[in-house]
Amino acid sequence: MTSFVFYVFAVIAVAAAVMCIVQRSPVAAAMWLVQTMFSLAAIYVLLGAYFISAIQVLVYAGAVMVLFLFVIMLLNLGHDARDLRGASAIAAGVVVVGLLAVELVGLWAYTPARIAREASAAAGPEAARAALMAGLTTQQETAARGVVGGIAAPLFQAYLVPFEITSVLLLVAIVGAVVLAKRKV
Amino acid sequence: MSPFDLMSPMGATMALLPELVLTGWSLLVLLVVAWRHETEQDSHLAGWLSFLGVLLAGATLGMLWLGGAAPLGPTHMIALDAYRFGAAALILLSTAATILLSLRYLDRQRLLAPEYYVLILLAAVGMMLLAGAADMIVLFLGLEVMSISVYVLAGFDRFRRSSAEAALKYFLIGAFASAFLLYGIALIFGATGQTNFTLIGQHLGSARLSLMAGLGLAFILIGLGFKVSAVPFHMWAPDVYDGAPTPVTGFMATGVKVAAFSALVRVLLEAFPAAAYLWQPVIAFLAIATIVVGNVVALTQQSLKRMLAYSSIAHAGYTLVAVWAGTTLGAGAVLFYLVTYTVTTLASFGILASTEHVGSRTILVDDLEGLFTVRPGAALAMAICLLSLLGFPGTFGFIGKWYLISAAVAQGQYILPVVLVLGSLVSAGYYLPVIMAMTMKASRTQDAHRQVTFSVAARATVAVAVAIILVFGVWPTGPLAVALDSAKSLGAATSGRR
Amino acid sequence: MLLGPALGLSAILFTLGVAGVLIRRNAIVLFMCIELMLNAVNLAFVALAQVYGIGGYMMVFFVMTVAAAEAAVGLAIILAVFRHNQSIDLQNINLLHG
Amino acid sequence: MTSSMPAPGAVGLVWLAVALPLAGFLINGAIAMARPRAKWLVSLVGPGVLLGAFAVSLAILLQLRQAPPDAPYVVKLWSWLDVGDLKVDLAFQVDQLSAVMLLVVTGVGSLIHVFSVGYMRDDPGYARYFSYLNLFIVFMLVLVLGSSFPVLFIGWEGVGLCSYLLIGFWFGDKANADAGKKAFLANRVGDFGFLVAMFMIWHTVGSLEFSAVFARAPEVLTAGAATTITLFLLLGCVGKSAQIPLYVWLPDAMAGPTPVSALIHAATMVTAGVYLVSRASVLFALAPATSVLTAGIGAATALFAATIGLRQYDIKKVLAYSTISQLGYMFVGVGAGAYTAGVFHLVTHAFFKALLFLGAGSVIHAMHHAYHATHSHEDAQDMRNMGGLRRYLPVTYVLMFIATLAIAGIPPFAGFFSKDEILASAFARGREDPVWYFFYAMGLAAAFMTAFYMARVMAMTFLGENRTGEAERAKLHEAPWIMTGPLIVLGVLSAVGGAINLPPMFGGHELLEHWLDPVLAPALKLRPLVMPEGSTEYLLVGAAVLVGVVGLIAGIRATLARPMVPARQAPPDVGLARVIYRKFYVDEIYNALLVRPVVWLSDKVLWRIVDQTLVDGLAVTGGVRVTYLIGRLGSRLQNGQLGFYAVLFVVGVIWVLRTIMG
Amino acid sequence: MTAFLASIGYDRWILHVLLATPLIGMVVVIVSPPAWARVLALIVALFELVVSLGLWWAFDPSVPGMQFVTKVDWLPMWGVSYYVGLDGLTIFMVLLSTCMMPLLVWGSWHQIDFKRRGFYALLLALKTGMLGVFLAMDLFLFYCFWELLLIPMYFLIGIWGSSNKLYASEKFFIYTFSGSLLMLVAIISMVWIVGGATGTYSFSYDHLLAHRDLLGSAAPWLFTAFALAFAVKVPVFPFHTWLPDAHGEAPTAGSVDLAVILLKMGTYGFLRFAIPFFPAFALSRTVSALVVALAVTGIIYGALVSMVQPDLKRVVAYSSVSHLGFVMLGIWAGTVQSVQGSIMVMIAHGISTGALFFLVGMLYERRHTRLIADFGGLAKVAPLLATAFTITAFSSIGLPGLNGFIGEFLVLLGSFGRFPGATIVATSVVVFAAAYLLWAVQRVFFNPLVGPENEKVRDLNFREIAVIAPLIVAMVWMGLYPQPILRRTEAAAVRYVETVRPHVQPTAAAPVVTAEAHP
Repeated sequence: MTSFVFYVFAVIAVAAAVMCIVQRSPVAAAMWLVQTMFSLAAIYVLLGAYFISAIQVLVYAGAVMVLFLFVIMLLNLGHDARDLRGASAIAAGVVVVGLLAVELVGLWAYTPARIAREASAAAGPEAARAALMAGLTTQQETAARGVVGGIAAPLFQAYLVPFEITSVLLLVAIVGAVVLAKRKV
Repeated sequence: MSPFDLMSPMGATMALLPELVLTGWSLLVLLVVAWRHETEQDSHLAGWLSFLGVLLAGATLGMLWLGGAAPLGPTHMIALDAYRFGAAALILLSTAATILLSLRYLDRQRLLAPEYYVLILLAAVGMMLLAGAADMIVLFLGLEVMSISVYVLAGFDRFRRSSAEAALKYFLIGAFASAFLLYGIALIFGATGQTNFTLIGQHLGSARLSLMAGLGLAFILIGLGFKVSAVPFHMWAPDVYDGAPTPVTGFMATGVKVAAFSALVRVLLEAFPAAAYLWQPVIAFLAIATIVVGNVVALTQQSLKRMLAYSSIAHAGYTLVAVWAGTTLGAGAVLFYLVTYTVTTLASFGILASTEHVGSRTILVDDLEGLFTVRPGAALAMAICLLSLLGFPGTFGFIGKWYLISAAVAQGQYILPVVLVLGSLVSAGYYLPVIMAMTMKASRTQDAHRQVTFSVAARATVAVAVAIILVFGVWPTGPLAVALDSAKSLGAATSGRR
Repeated sequence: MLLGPALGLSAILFTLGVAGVLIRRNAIVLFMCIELMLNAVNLAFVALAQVYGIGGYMMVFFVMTVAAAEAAVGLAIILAVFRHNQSIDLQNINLLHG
Repeated sequence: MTSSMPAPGAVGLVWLAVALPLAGFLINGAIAMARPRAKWLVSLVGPGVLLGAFAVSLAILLQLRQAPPDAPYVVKLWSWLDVGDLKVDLAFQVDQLSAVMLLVVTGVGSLIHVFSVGYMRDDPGYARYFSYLNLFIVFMLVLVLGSSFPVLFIGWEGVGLCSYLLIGFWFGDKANADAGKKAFLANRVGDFGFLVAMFMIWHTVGSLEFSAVFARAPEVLTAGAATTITLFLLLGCVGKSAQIPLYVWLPDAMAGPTPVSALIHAATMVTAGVYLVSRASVLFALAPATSVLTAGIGAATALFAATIGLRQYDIKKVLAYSTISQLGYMFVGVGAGAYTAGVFHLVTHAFFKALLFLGAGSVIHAMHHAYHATHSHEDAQDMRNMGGLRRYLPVTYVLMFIATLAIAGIPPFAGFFSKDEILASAFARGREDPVWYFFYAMGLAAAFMTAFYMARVMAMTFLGENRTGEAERAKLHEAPWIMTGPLIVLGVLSAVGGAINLPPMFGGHELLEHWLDPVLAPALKLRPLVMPEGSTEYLLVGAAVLVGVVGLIAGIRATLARPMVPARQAPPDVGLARVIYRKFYVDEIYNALLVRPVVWLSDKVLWRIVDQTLVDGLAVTGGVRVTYLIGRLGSRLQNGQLGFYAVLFVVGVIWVLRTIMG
Repeated sequence: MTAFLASIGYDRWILHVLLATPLIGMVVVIVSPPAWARVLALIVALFELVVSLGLWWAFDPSVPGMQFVTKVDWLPMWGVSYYVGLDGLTIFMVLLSTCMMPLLVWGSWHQIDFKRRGFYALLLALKTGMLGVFLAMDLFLFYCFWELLLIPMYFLIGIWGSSNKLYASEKFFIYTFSGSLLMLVAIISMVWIVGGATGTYSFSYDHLLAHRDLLGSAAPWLFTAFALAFAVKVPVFPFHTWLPDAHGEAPTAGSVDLAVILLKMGTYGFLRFAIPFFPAFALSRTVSALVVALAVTGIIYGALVSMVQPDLKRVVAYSSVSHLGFVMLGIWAGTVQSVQGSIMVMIAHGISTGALFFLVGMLYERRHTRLIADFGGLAKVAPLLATAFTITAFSSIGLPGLNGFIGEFLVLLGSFGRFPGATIVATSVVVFAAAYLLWAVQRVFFNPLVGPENEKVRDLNFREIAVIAPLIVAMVWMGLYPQPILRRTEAAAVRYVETVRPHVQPTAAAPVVTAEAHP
């Protein structure tokens, strides 16, 4: 059942992504992208990441994409026939992307068992087991402290440094956006 | 200094003191800027204040470095070793020089937005984090902090279309590359369950890499290869370097590269030491392609700035030769070469920045004709810089190249050194015409170069750089020792290899 | 656990993002394709979090932050370019070349 | 073998014979540079040093005569080249042969110096002239005195240098400068042979000192080695002594002042080849094949040059070809192993040819002055402009007549004895190999022609009607005493010079033969001299005299039979006469076959094609250009299109993936 | 004299003084007023000359190895030291260099009329570089000096050269740079290979020479890299095309320095490094054959091409190709005579070609042309100039009694046993050498004096005589009494010969001459 739902959303996500990259109108492309993001949010739920699913909808589909749409509207970008590259460029793009896909296709075959096998082959069974235990621990944590609580604790303890860095990142983004946007030519 | 427990907030704070000081200082500057952002004086105030901040950060860095700061237990998120300090010091040097060189440049180009300096400082924070990252997360975030700042800096010249174009190109392709890097991090995480370099290294062990780990390694190489502008991921570099304001170009060519190379070396040596058999061929080909393309295309450039852009690509190729070695010696060579390269490149971009004036078209090589007669000091300094870039004995650059070649040769590698020197040969073909134009040709117009003026700060910066080039070119013992000691601190992963 | 399919979907979406970057000329749409790639990576992290736990979720957070920051700055840059060019068609943005 | 003790008496002062002319060179050279008009000092120093050297030579000769040494004296000045096992001292070897040469060089040299004082009196380059002449004597003495091949080579090349300078003495005229260069180059071809011979000698014998080489050579040299060495040596001799095929420089060398022609290109330098063969007689004796070739070249040259001499109008050209021809005789002599005969002819030839040249100089001097006085631009050397000069230059006429008789081989004049000895020795070799008879016949034919062309010269110059021109005729007069004096001395020597080696047949004691015996004995031991017996000898003498007399008479009659006109009015020669007049077009052939191809090759092929096109153009500039082209291509790829950059980026991605995963 | 020198500790400081004085002089010249530049340079040059003359006596000819040695750590972590010394191979290069220096300054006195400070400063810097190349016994140091030379020369040609100076200077730089870059890799590789095997990483010459056997299979590659660097500098055909341009366009001082010292660095490199390090490969049959073939080709080719040059300076330049071919031949023949001869050719070529360049420079100052066709008959108006030129030309031709002969004779004599055919071919150049120089002399100084410019040419003045006269004296002295020089170079030559002897391939005896009893 889970996998059936997964595949339904997967197909929607892929189809929406395809539409996004071939749609000539920027607004339509953006809407298709939002569609993909929603599908992904659904898949996150299937994968047990409820909180992530929520912020996917809030931050990505909500905030970020709105910003995109806002800019598209601001620039009054219409339906432009030239938005896609020429046929040869598209062909080249498809070819290289095809080759890229060929390299990546092997990822489909991954199962937790295979990961466990490879990990123990590389780092020895002890280390592998320790690494794989982490997933279980997280589930227990989540069960014990709630969806947000399971994430919050590590965020302010083990991941404190990156978390602080994100603040700097946002500061940079603010300053940068302001600097770029506030000036008139 | 007792070791820091990086897991504790206190320890992490101490370990990140330079970055924190710089961040805090940038907030302070931002505050000042909020009130004072109109005149040249305001701009200068922000600049000097930022310079002070860099000095402060440098002081704390020195404190950590000289105090022998070391982590208690395994590293966590941020490295605490001499290699990080060395790279950070170099980044601060580059930052300080960029600030000094920008002071008058911004006036001349009427870019009176003091936020410039805030962005410079924040970019430096990002660079330092990137260079010092011991964890993929910090690596990625540091890279983004740096990149986003630099995107903005590249587009900072609002009067020029080319500046905006440079920013757009840099941003789009940079984000594109970041996605690859991120995907690589994801796959490595998938293969090991870790993001810490050392732990990744331990988990990967010395077995053959699994599919996922291999893909991860490849994508990480690509992501970092983009940042060091290795061919074929370099295409953005000439355009962006060309379009960005000249001091920013200097900053990009030095600070960004220092950070990216340090990160690359650290990732390869700490996370993938046993996979050298996989990444060495890639690095080797990247090095060859970078050296060849950088040099050969530089040969045909008319614009001085663009020529220097290609030349900086070529230098990335040289540096990759030592990265290839994957040894302590190689790491030391990378760091050392980055020092020589940074000093020289900053000085040359500084001189270039001083020869530009508002509204002028791109500076062509021919525009320097007769510079020696009018501004002998500038011409001489430029000539020395170019010779150092060429790797001429008696200059810092020569010692650096010597070190690079040694690192490769020590591993029994001869092809890369040969490509390196052949690349240097080609580079003579574009460095020399500049020297020739400055010293051997007569200026075309009576009052050529009269507008070329150097602020005291720029003059001092260039003079110091040239002095470093010459003094360390003859007596490099100090920096050599520092570079080698720093490389040794890269640690356990490199054991067993000279 | 839906590990393989999720990773596969992630790969497909990533590849589609790359394809979008290669075939589009509009800077904003191109940027959206990059966002798609980041989403694909997020999916991979979430999928892997099933095995490795919290680390994957953490990465997703940070990636989202980065994406937001990039969006802010990126769109500002696009605006700046638009002001100069009255267009964000990348084919017209080639002042710098050679 | 080498007496390393300090040489006694006059021999020990042999360096003085060299040093005096050297001092003269330096003084005259300094004067030439600083005060070219100070002629009196030059006139004093120039001939003075020569006379001093002559005195030293005479003293040495007397000392050797009084106390003949059993080994040559070697006077070491200093160590020149001492490298590894190569040891060459700058040393002079004094023995009977070098003593003779010393005397000839300084003696004839002195006379010519004295003559020059008069001849060159009005020349602006007077001091320069004497400095060159002194320098020549220095090198000539080094040549004859050198105790080893390299030292001899110093002189050998040095005389070539002086010859170059003196031929081109009036360098303002391109022809003169050309002639000097040509002489030097032709000599250099010979020097190449000399050098290679030296290398071979050193690598086979292990020394370059004469005494050591000649002592060891018979033991260590195979016939093949000796032949090769001597062939290369012979090349050197052929160059210096103007034999076929390298003779072409000598006629042109007449561009120099006439006393120079007398000294360098008749009496001394050109005989160096003969001297060298005699000096290296041991080596040549070891290589009979080379000896035959030597004689063959000599005979051919003698005949060939004499033929050309028949139809020349320039008085000096005739004498030049005559010199070549006479040198050919000497080669026949030394080739036949009759080294004494060769040296004998060398000496007598020095007397009579110097006399002929100086006499010609006297004639030219007179002609030149005559034309100069009337501002006429006629050729003062063309015999067609002369005629009947015996009335105006009686002394010269008489003396030149003696010389003509000497060169024509009329007894009892000097040339008769020496030439006869050479021909006899060649004839006698006929018993070993019939080819020698052929050489003899060529020699005899050449002797006839010699008599003929000399008679022609005398007839055209001194006999018949004068063709100089009305106005000029009045200005013709005999040379001053300073010029005629040396002529008289040489006349006497030409007349009685044969006495120094008068054969027993004529009641003599073969003085020279005995004198040179210590030097030549080793060679003669290896290859004994063959001489014809009594009756044959008389026959040969008879034939030689007959040929000479007939030739003289025929020459005079044939010349005077036809009316002659001055050169300006003379019709050009036609047919064979023209071919001979143009010297069988040898110069033109050399030019077309050797000189032009080499210059063409150097210019068009080596420089333009190899250097500029292939190396510099294709390899160097081409490499640079290709690099630039690649660069331009790369620059073209950098087209500013972000989409394209992304494509390349992804291509790179795939490439990295393939490298790592593949 | 020796005692006096010992009493002042001459052998301890002389080399450092020689190296440092020009550098100090350079700084002084730069900071002084332009008008003083030439005087200061002359003072420095004369000081250098006087000081260096002591070497003549202080040098001990019986010692085959290095003298005046100093070794101080420079970059100890890399095994680099300041290691200088002098032996028979180099003493005359050093003396030649110091002796030439005052003449260069003196000869440029009026010729250089702008940017004087720069000119003399570079000239002095060049001097340090040249001396350093010959004195350095540490390969790192050697390489530094080797490359450093390029810069002053590059500027000398590029700033003070004649019409086509830019092309010539860049060509010079890139050409020679290309050769030496591979040597850089080779040097580093050698140190690492030897270091890896012995545990001692050192750039010292002795260390590397002592362990040359460890280089093993890398030797061919390393040799090739070294050889390329040196071959370009020599220059060996076909790497010579930079030379005519550089010589032709350089100012007189530059041409002279090029001829006197720079070209010798290449042959010196072969003698000191390329062959002693890799004797087995360098002297193998194939390599010998190739080098000798190139050397002989160069000898003949240089002479022939020289003959048809329209530009007087290029005539001399190509003649250098020819002369240096002799040096190569002699070095490869590896006999005492040939090696001594090579050294002699190096010295003699320096003096006579240097003098020729001076003279051509003087002609150029008078007529502002170097095209032979523009001259003619100058001997009439400038007899001293003509005489000096002729003497020098004959020295260059190799007239016995002048210096050119000694070297060529010894080289050919020594090489004949090893390469008879090649030697004979090389000997034939005596004809062509005479041809190109005499032809040039004739067209410049002889022939009719035409053209008002030529008639107005003045003769040498006192300054010019002072420049040329010492050189002519040296030519005669070396030609007649070379023994003092030969004696001082002998020990080093013998050492070289002994170093390479085990590797000399036995060759067939001369095809026609068989040596039976060689004493």
